[in-house]
Amino acid sequence: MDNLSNYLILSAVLFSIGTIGVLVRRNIIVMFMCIELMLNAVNLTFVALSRHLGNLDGQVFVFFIMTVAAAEAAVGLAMFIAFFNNRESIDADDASLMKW
Amino acid sequence: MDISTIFFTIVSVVAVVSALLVVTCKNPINSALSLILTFFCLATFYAMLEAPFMAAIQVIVYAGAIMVLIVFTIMLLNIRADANKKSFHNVPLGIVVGIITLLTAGSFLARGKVSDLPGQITPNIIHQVGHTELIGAVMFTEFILPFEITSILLLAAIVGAVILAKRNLS
Amino acid sequence: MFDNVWLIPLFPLIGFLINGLLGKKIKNETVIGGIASLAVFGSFIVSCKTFLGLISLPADKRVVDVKIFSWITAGNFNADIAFLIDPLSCLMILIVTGIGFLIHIYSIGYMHGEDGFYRFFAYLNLFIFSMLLLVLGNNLLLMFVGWEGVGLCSYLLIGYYFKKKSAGDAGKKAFVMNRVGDFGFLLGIFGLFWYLGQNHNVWTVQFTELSNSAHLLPTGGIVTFITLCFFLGATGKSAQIPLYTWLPDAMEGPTPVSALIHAATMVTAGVYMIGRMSYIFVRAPETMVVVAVVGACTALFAATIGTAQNDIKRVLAYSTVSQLGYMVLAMGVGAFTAGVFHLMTHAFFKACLFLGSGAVIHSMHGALHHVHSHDDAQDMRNMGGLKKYMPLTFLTFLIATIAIAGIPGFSGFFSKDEILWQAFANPLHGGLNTFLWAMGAVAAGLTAFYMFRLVFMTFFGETRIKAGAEKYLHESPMVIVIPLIVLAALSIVGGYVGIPKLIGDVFGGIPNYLEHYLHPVFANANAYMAAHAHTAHHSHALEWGLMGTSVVIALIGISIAAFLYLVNPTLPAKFTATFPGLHRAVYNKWYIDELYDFVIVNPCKTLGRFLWRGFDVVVIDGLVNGVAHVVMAFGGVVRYLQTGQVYSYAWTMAFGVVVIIGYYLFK
Amino acid sequence: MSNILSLMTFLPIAGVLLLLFIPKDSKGVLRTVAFLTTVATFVVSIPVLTGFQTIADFQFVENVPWIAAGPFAMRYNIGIDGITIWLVILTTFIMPIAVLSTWTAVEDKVKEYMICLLLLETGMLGAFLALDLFLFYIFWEVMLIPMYFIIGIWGGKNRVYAAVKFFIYTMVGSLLMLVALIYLYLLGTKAGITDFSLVHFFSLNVDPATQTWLFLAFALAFAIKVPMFPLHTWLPDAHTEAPTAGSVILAAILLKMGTYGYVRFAMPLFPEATAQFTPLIAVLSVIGVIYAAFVAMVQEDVKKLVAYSSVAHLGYVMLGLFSLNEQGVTGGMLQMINHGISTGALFLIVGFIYERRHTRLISDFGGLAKQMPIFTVIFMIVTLSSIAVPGTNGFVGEFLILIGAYESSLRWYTIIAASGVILAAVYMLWMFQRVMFGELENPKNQKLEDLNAREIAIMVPLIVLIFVIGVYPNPFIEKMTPSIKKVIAQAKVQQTTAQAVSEAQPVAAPAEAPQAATQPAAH
Amino acid sequence: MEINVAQLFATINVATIMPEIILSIMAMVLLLVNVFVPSKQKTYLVWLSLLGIIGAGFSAASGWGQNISSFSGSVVLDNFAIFFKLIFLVSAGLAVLISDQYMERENCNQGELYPLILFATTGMMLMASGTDLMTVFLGLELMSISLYVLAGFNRANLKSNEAGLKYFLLGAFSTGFLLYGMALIYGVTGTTRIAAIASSVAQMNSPLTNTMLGAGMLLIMTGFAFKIAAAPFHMWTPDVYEGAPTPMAAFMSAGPKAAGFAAFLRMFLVAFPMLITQWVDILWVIAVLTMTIGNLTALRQDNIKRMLAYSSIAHAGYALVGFVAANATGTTGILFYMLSYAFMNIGAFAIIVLVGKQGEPNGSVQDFAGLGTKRPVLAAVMSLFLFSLAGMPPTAGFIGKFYLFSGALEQGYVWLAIIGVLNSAASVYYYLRVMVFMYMKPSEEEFGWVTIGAPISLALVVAAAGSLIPGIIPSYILQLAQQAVKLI
Repeated sequence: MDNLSNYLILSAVLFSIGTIGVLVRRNIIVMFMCIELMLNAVNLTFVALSRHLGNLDGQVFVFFIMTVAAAEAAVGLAMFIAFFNNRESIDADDASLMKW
Repeated sequence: MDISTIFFTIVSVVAVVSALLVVTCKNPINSALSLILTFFCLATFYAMLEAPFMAAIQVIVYAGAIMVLIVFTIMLLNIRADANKKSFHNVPLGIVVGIITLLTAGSFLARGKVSDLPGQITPNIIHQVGHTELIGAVMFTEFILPFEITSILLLAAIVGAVILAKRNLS
Repeated sequence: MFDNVWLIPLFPLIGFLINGLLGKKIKNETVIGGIASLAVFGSFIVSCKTFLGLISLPADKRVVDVKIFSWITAGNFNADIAFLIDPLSCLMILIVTGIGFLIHIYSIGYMHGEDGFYRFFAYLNLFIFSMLLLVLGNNLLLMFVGWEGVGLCSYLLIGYYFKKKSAGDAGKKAFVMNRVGDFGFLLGIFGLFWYLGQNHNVWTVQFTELSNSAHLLPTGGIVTFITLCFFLGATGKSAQIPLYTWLPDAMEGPTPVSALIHAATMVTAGVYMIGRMSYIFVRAPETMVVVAVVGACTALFAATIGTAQNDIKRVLAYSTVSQLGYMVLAMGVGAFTAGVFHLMTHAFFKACLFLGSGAVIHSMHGALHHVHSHDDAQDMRNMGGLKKYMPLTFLTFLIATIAIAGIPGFSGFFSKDEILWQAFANPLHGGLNTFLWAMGAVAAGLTAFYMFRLVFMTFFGETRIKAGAEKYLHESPMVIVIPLIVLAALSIVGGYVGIPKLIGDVFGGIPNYLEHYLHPVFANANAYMAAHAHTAHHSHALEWGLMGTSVVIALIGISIAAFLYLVNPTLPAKFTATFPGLHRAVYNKWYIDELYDFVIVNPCKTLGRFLWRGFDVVVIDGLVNGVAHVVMAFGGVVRYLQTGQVYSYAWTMAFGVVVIIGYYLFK
Repeated sequence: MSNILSLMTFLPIAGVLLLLFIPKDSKGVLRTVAFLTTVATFVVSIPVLTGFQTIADFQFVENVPWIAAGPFAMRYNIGIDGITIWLVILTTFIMPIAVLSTWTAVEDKVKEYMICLLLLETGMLGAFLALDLFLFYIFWEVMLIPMYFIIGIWGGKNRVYAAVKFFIYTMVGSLLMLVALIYLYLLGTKAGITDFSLVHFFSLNVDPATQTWLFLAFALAFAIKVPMFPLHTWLPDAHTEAPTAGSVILAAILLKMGTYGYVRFAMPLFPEATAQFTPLIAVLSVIGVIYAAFVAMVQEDVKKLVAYSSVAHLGYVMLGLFSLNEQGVTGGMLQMINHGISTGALFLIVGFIYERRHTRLISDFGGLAKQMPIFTVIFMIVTLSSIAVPGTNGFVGEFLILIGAYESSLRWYTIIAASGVILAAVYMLWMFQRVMFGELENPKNQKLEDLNAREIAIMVPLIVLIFVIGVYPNPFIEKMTPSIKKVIAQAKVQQTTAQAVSEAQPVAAPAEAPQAATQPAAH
Repeated sequence: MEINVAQLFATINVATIMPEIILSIMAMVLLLVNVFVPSKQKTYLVWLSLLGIIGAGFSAASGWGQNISSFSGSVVLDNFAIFFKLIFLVSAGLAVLISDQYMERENCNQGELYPLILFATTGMMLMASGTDLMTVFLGLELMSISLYVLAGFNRANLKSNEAGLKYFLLGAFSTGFLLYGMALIYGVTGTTRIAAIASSVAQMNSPLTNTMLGAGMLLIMTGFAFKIAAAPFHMWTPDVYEGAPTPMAAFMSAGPKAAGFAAFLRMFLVAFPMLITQWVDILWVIAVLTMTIGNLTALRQDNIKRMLAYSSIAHAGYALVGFVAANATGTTGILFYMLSYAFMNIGAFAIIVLVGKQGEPNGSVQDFAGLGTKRPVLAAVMSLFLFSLAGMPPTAGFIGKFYLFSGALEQGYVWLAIIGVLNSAASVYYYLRVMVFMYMKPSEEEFGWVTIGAPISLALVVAAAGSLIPGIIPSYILQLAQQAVKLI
């Protein structure tokens, strides 16, 4: 049980770090990496819980999350490239054409 | 304090530090490399949690595929840390929010209670049958539909990536 | 017997419709005037027939209701179009249609060639119609219809020369002041209807029923309130203080209108109304005091103003106000018969005076017009010595003047003296009586003074008209003169129907016909007064003495006028030079109009402007639009939260999550 | 002809469909079709009037299921009774006049204009006829849309502001009413009510505290529409900007929706709240009467003046309705009709001179009487009707209102309100004088033409009605009486029990008894 | 470990996911067809997709009245899912119909658009019928990823690209929270099946004090709140709608919002009804915030797409009012409202598509000036949509709002209903503003460039009918919606 708590706390820490990253970074790619970090934190939670609960549903979920992460990465990076092509920048703050 | 706890502690520290590095490194490449390190740490945890298959695909998919893609993109775009440009927003407030998030998470984790219904998949069974096989059995029976959905999802992602990234026809 | 009573108002209505709708097409003045006069004459004939019918009935049966149709019915409120035939209304319709007819005839001559000739006669007919409704209506509401109807006609006729701003103003003023009175009248109706209905379950506005239930009313209290409301109505219509100022202005209308409406008939409606409801008024002693005091004050006050006016019609107008004051005074002292008597005689001589002045003005106007002078044809300072140019007019005018001055033998003497005596001897007001009598007597003196001043300035002395114009002065045509003669004759003989008992006894017991005739109408009120007031007994000597005093006072007034304006015409100017302030104040009618402007009219306009610009637009609309603006401004602020920066969006989301979870955890 | 009410209500829609197929350039045809449609609607409404029985029940009822889902059941339930009969007739009567009134003034987008007018007619008729609360609400809101366009597209300089203000102001009120409506229904479902039919709700016992809130919501919506002080500011704007037909309809019919709402819904549904709020409503009505009169007095724009006079008139109507006795309510109902006729006519008159001179400032006129004699006569008559001179319709209504209110507990308010008759004379006659009398100084006014045949034809029916109602109002009153009695009974029944201790005795007892005595006299 | 194939197939009932299958197959066919038919004209793809959508629609509708769980409880075929599927198909169909003309004009008419729309629709349908956290999550991601691409579809256009980017980053960010919530729920209940979660929660001793359960639930709520654009997770909406190709903005405003509600409703009303005290007051606040912020901000918008974006936020708020009520009436209202919203909002966007020029330089409200004169029919139809959005009777928007607010009142949320209607009244202003410009402002514009192709005119007719007819005779649809919500 202690073990589980450790994992949960650890993943919470990682999730928080990921969140901070998304909030404070300006580089889109780094922001995306931080999101990946958040997802990984969730994955860790899932696996730890799955281990604790003694069923594999959580791990299957992690599998799907990874797939989704991959798909997101593909789409996301394509979009970053398009953005860079358009603006010669990868700074999220430059994406402010539309506001108010 | 047994060996696994010590090991867990060490890996945890590495994971957290490398995660922090992801956030703090000005150079995206460094961030990416730190992230890879974090992923490896997580793979280690998965192995410790008796989920070797997860550890494997963590390395293959995340550290291998996704991070390669990211690093590749960074290289492709030839992004360097620009000293003149701010690369951070309000860091102190970010830290505050992060800490609050953490505290909140800690709070609900501490006061919460996970299910303790004993599941069928004990470490024994994993050792007997094999983790990959077990996962496969679940995935292709109970979770066949989500699995199929991922195929469409990936197809959609591929089409989308192509659409977004391909050179203009004109 | 009275089945055809409805014809009385119908004829003028038809006349109005014909002239009003088709008059413009007819064009021929004789036809138009003929139709209008004929309509009134028809009414007069039917009125005579009705009168004869009525006096053929036994005295206690002389109250007849003739219902035409049911007008308004709502719940327990019911008002019919129905006519009340009783001695009072009969007398009134005779006066209205009789004098009305004469004035119609006169107008054919007087209005000759005026723009909108047909319009004038249509209005006149409409007026006669309304006045007949007023006097014939068997319930308060129908009376009110006539009441407002005559006000409306008065408005229309005063504003007849609508191109003149002053005419329009005067018409509006008349209507609005009358409306103030109407407001009181309405409240009176409401109060009476409600009180009797609520407390005694008598839901009615009908006169006969009211009369029958009058005993249910208490003395004073609510009745005082109700009667004061009604009296407010009367002050408006009968031009009493404080609502008299419209009447002098009303002289902007054509002169026949002044004669008919603003002297003979309409303005007496207030008196008529008090008479009609005498049985209610007597039950409110406080109101009676107010009525008497207001009447006496008006009589005196208006007379003072009359002494300094130079416009011939204005003098007559103030004289009218003053005489109306007498009538109201009569009502206030419970001398209802005397009031009605004076109403009648006043109708004769004042109509005669107005028509005579009209003839003078007409002649002056023509003469001045010939010499292209813009001198005022109504200003007495431009007249003088007219008697040799217009002898008949002068004669009739003089007779009427003598009548109004209260010289014995003429009609005015009988009625006025009766009022003064009653003011002195009535059982209602105790110590106040002397004052009432004194004011009346002084007013009588002033009346004699200013009326003869008028006569002297107009007809005597040297001709002051612009040189060369005098040869165009001429006697008026017969259509104008004949009514004058008839009215002058009535001014003499009209008084003999109501010879006071005192004098009658001297001449072998000639009865007071009028008092007998009107007795059923005022029986209710008189019975109440007899029962509730202590009648003091006065000696005949005293009565003779007072009568003599008033005659003497009148003679003094005439003498002063003669002295100042015949013997020593330069004296008045010296007098005004000596007391410029007094003269100015009197000449400017004691600045009452200005006072009203200052106290009521201007504050109202200012208030209106403030309420509009200040309150409606700024506060209310400002509030409404303010809410909208605040919402919009808020929208303007909120939209800037949407910075367009991804990180700020992420921040918001993170905050949202933290707050939600935090609230959940720590609530 | 059991569907005659539906036929009447939706006939204008048929006209709209017809208009859609007419090319937009053939303006004459468009106008004629629209006019004929409104006339046809009027013709259809005549059998309703003649077949109307003088009883309190709803007649010509059509009642079919419409929506049923969840806890709600709405029915297409329409019918007519004494309260609505004259309002409906007034609507069908005014509409042809309205169409005629802007025959030449509207040259732009004639097709859309006519469509809006016809849609508006359907909305108004539906709102008057609906006996289902939900259906009423639908029509109530539907009316807004065409009116919004009429003001906004064909209006004056400041039309957009006025149109939007009109729309949103009304909308705020009616949406709150919607909440109350739903709440009421949900209360009803607990008491076994199964659909929105109005009659069910009359017997519903709502506890007084709830009544207070529900009444406030209803009253707010209606008060905005009436409009009552201090919610009236949209009206002058809307009136000033709207084209003539818009103003006419707005004044003649739309404002009546508010007062009608009180009689039909707010008062009978919430008798105790009505009793509770009567003083407030009376105060506001009286303030409205006096206040609007003062403001009207200093207006520079004729139309605005007339608009404020509307506020004053409707203050009287409200006072009459809340006196809750037969005279008062009858007067209020009659005055609704009267105001429709007289103020409608006033707006038409303003429209006539505006069409000629394109200004409405009083100072631009003066002396028109010389130039336009027929116009003068008509204007005069309508003015007199507006200031309630006896013999015209306005007098009958105002008198009944005041006497009714005086009899009720609103005595002191009545006395103040009655002084409004003075002020009305002041502002109307002053305006009349400044516009019509005096010298014809402005050279532009010297070429004015008198009314043409079309304009006279528009005015004559109104003038006739002014006198008919003024001289012989009883036929109008009689048709309403049974329904008015019923409304009073509904709106008062609990009130008397609530206050039985103190006041009920003298008020209630004589109210019934003498009716038998006076009733036969009416026939 | 042996896998018993027979047993496996016994749990599978393909009929339950037939519409999804049809759509995805059609999407793949379109991908291939697009490659092999070398036509610059893509209209045929429109009709083909429409064919697929209609086929899927029939397939979905034919299952009405059943309640079949399949794939070991991963999905369910019930009326609720079917109703929502029809909403998605309506939005997809309308979006497809209005896309061709727009894409042609904007020079980005690539055939992949249609498969992506179909994929997104498939994802939504899975969200609606998914009864497993994984199915829901994957459906959501399938939808989202397709939408990211669709938002940034016109990649050469800076705004479109930026829209895609923002949507992507924030969407992924919110996914993190959603997943964390799901993980917590998994931890507390030991399962990912919604039904099992429900029974597990029901069996718990003290579900109300288990903070992990509550936090997980609320994190899931934030994830869905992002998808339905509820405050404070709405920030992406205006930027994305403004930047995305107009037909896609239309699609996003209708379909995914409904899909978010579908999953949200099923999750919370099936799995967490016990915890209603914990989520309802938060949802109350969110509903009020969403309505108010959406409406207030929309008041000050000139860009019409942006304005409609804010309005769509407000509409999510109205729908949340029904959610807060959480009773049959309120949820019926949500279903009905989402359907009518699809019609009216896509209809309004269709008009924007028509009126716009290339690159949309005339995207502001002011540029609609004179439309009422020059293009009366278009303006009239636009007015209909706007009135419906404003909730004026007799349009579908009114009936929808009526049920939503009724639901709240039925549950005693009087203030919520009052705030709702006041918001509704405020919203009237900005809808009217468009009409003010269309009808009441003069303009020199002749709108000569406005050509109405066959697909878009079909879309307009359908949208107009869908906005008006349910407003006049709503019974049938309401009853269907009612049957649909009975099962959750």
